[in-house]
Amino acid sequence: MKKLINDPADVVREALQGLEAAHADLIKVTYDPYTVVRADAPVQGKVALVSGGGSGHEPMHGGFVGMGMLDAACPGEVFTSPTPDQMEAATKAVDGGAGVVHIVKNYTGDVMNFEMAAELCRSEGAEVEAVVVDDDVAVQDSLYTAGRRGVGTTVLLEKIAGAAAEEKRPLKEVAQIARDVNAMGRSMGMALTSCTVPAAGKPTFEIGDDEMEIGVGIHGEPGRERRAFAPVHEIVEMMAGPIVEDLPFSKGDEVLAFVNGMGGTPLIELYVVYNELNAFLKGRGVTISRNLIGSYITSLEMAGCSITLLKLNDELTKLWDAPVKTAGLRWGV
Amino acid sequence: MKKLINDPADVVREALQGLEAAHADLIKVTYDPYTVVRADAPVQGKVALVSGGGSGHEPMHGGFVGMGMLDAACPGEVFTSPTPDQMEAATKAVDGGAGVVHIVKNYTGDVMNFEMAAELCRSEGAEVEAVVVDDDVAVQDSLYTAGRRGVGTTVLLEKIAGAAAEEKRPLKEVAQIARDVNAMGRSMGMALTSCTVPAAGKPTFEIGDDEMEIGVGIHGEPGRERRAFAPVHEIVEMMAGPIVEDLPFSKGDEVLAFVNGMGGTPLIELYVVYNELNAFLKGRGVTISRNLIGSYITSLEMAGCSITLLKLNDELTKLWDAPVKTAGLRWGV
Amino acid sequence: MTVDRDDVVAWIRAFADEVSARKEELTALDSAIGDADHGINMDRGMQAVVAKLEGAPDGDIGALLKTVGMTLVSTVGGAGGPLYGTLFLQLGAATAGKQEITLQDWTAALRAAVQGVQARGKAELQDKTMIDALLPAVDALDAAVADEASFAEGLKRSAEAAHEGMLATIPLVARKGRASYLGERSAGHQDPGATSSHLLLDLAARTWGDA
Amino acid sequence: MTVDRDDVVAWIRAFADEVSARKEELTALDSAIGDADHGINMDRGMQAVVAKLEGAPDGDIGALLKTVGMTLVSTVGGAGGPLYGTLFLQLGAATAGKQEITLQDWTAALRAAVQGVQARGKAELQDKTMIDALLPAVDALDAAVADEASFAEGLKRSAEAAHEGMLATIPLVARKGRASYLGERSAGHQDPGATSSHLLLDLAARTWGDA
Ligand SMILES: Nc1ncnc2c1ncn2[C@@H]1O[C@H](COP(=O)(O)OP(=O)(O)O)[C@@H](O)[C@H]1O
Ligand SMILES: Nc1ncnc2c1ncn2[C@@H]1O[C@H](COP(=O)(O)OP(=O)(O)O)[C@@H](O)[C@H]1O
Ligand SMILES: [Mg+2]
Ligand SMILES: [Mg+2]
Ligand SMILES: [Mg+2]
Ligand SMILES: [Mg+2]
Repeated sequence: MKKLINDPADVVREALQGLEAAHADLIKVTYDPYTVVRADAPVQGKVALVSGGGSGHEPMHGGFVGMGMLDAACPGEVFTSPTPDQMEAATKAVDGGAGVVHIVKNYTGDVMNFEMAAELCRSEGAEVEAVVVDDDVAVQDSLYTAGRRGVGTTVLLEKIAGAAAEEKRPLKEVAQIARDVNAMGRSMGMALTSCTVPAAGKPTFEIGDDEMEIGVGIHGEPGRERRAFAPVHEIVEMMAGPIVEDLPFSKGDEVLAFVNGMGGTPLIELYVVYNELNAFLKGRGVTISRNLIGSYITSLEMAGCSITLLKLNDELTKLWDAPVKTAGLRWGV
Repeated sequence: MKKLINDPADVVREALQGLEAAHADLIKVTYDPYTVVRADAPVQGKVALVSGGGSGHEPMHGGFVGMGMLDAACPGEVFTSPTPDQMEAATKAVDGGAGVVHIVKNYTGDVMNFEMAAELCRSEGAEVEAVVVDDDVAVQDSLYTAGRRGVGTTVLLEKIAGAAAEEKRPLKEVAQIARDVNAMGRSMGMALTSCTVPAAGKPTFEIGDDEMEIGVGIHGEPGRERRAFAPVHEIVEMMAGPIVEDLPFSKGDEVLAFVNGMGGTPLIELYVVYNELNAFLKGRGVTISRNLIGSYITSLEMAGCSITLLKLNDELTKLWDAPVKTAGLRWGV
Repeated sequence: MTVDRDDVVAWIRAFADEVSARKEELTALDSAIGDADHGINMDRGMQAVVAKLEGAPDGDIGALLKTVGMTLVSTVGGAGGPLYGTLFLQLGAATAGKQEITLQDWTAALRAAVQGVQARGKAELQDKTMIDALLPAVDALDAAVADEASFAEGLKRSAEAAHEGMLATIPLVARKGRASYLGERSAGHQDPGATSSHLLLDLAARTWGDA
Repeated sequence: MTVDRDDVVAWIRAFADEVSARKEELTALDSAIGDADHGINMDRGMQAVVAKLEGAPDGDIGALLKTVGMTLVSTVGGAGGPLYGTLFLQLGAATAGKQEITLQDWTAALRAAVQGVQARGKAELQDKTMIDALLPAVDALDAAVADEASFAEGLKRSAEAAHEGMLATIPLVARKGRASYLGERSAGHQDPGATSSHLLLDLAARTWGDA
């Protein structure tokens, strides 16, 4: 395992120290327990957004803390959901009296830890709404299972709900907007290579030089199927096809297209993917009216990409365009 | 070779088509010859900045075209400097009557092609100033050679000179500011893995699971030395040491620290690198007053990083902070 | 024959040691159908528990087990944290104030604890989770109590039941947890959580074997 | 004995074919001390040249070579583009208006062309560049002219000189181009540009051998 790290046990802490040193204007970091909190928190009278999850997905979530997006993030160990005490501390630190939204990616661990945290916070009088993100169409017959995973839509949801909160909208409304984004967003990922969890020291899965994993999760969880490597033209069809079928898009729809890199794939390839996706959607009469291209929800150094499509309406578009100032996303200010 | 591409021969064109489709608000793209031009070009009365180089370094340079940075970029084939006709077309497209600065990374090919282009443009009456970037301290006894390579400082130079041009400063002054940035900036890179040129189909160099390349170039050129893989703490010393020695920093100096990913290295590792760099500089009484962390000048999918330090003064800091609106760098607007 | 606080501490330590020793094995199982961290997470948590036990003031068994649960909740993370945390918190609640426990106490406590884990995780038998190791073990304990078997005998039977339950997860298609994302592809792999749960009960049998 | 326009076209095509055939080889040499694209660049350029020649109106040798140079400048890129572009542009200037050329013409033209390459690239002998293959070849041609050798004989000697010059680059430490960044580490590798330049002159000898 070759990584730019010291002791694998220290990766998360040292990365947080780097984040703190680099962005003191945006965030504060606590180390026991780990939290990344907006520098000006709590913002009185504003609904606060708290998210969190395992580390290894940077810039998500710590890089999304700041004006117009998250109020706090709870980084867990690599690929391991954070613990209730982190979420409780973060919730207390950002609660500005208007309530707190917990943004939870749908993984058993994340859901259970956030549940325990919400129980704790409520028992101490905090108003907490939990929103679960489950947008991964790679997971099939999710009826009898833990359901779909939360992936790319999370980034878009945190930006859009963050803008709504910044407008001082009430708790129920912010939570509803977040749920709308989840309802309108679908994602699918793929991997060319595995990632290596630092503490594990070896690749999470084996994959041949002529293979790819379609429907992979952001933790290197095996996906829908192992297939022979193919040109990106076909790969985009394998990903975008199930997405548009799952959330029936109709001619004339406007979408936000998010082409995400998994961590080891360079931008030049993501633009080639975007070019194919653009052609694919044109062919179905769907217009991309907003886009995001880059590595925003990563899986350590995994090579691959994911595609997220979010069906837009004027409200969501306006909130997407609103100013945001975080380490990972920044515009309008 | 597993990449998200179709035919290797089409990578550059398809990536440009993706860039054009995604950022029509910022740029225009021409395909014969390849140029990426600011959407509102030519800006009358403003000095125009034209850069260019081989592709495979995205977002550099096409991703830096826009308000406050470049007026045009000339993308060559992967790792191959562009040709004079591209530079001539770009120069003509952006010349707003106040002159044009050619920003040239110091590689024999880039220098000679830009020279031929400048000769052509001048012969047709354009006012062209060429600025050569040569900041790579990995290249030693550069006296009798082609000199040092142009690497990380290029990104900072394009941002800062772009801000100066946006202020409508005269040609000579913009060119001088660009040269000042080059004089005050130093870089060094390292690689954990090789990159693979699509058309070549196999890795540019072999490297063992326990080895790293210190001083590597952004085209996978072998660097100063092949060493045993080490903890990032030592790696940062190997890179930052030569940099601070080369451009004597003195106690109390303020620098812009740029930690760059080579394309295959995820953000979490770059923050660990930044944390080490911050400690290294603190130890020498040097203060990081600005920073940039991310993959901005890449080497395809190579894993590794580079460190660039730019000695700041009030003028350079002010220009760095000025608004910029490009696909790759965006703030203040 | 009963188990006292020192026996419980010995059992916790033995589990911590075994988890350290089998860290790679548990993580390998998790990398096949999960995210390659179960061994790492449980080890981090149990090491924290052992550290906590050092300074812990003497008290009853319930207080001790509650401390274990709290520590796991705040150090393990993932699914394992809330689940094992809940398991120990419930064991603690069921043994509150006790200085020593009988086979009946242990059976009732484990029953309550496993119900707590199910309340938290919503898993049923055959969902390919730790429940598949835990539930059969509780049933085996009930049977042992009915047979008026010795504590040692009851522990032995529960460990065997957990072992069978663990092996029985191999052919199953997961319906809960990360493995469920794999659908059919989760079949043919032993569940990591069922494996660590079997270890826990097996060590109870081995540590308290002469109880 | 002279070389006419058709002979020149044949030579250009032969070079294009050889570059295609040796593309990997040239690129491999460049990956050792450069950036792994010399073969790819030269092949892209020469294919463009061949395509250009199809439609090219008949004209004199100078016009033909000028077209080749212009095409290379706008399609090869890198260092190879301006250098080979300049080489052919200068060959064209020196043979402007000619329908056929003698050994003397060729010698004078190549001398001027190599000087043009040096003016553009500032490389001297022993800098480990294409100059190390080109300059000795020109000197060999001069000697052949002095000896009143045949065109064929002159071409043979220049190709041999280029071959020796190419091999002589192996031990050299590069002082120009990308390879110079390697310092000492550039020694022990044959220079890709010198290799393609040798090919160019070797094919002149082979194609015009019976001139
Ligand atoms: N809903 C659930 N109920 C009971 N046990 C579960 C549930 N979900 C997962 N598990 C158990 O947790 C184990 C995985 O634990 P761990 O790897 O630590 O958490 P994570 O899956 O979050 O990485 C699985 O092997 C399974 O036995
Ligand atoms: N200054 C120079 N003068 C003459 N030839 C040079 C010079 N610099 C480089 N070369 C030649 O160019 C060759 C490399 O060409 P190529 O790989 O196409 O360009 P690049 O180095 O830009 O990738 C080298 O092998 C060398 O022979
Ligand atoms: Mg996990
Ligand atoms: Mg090149
Ligand atoms: Mg796991
Ligand atoms: Mg080259």
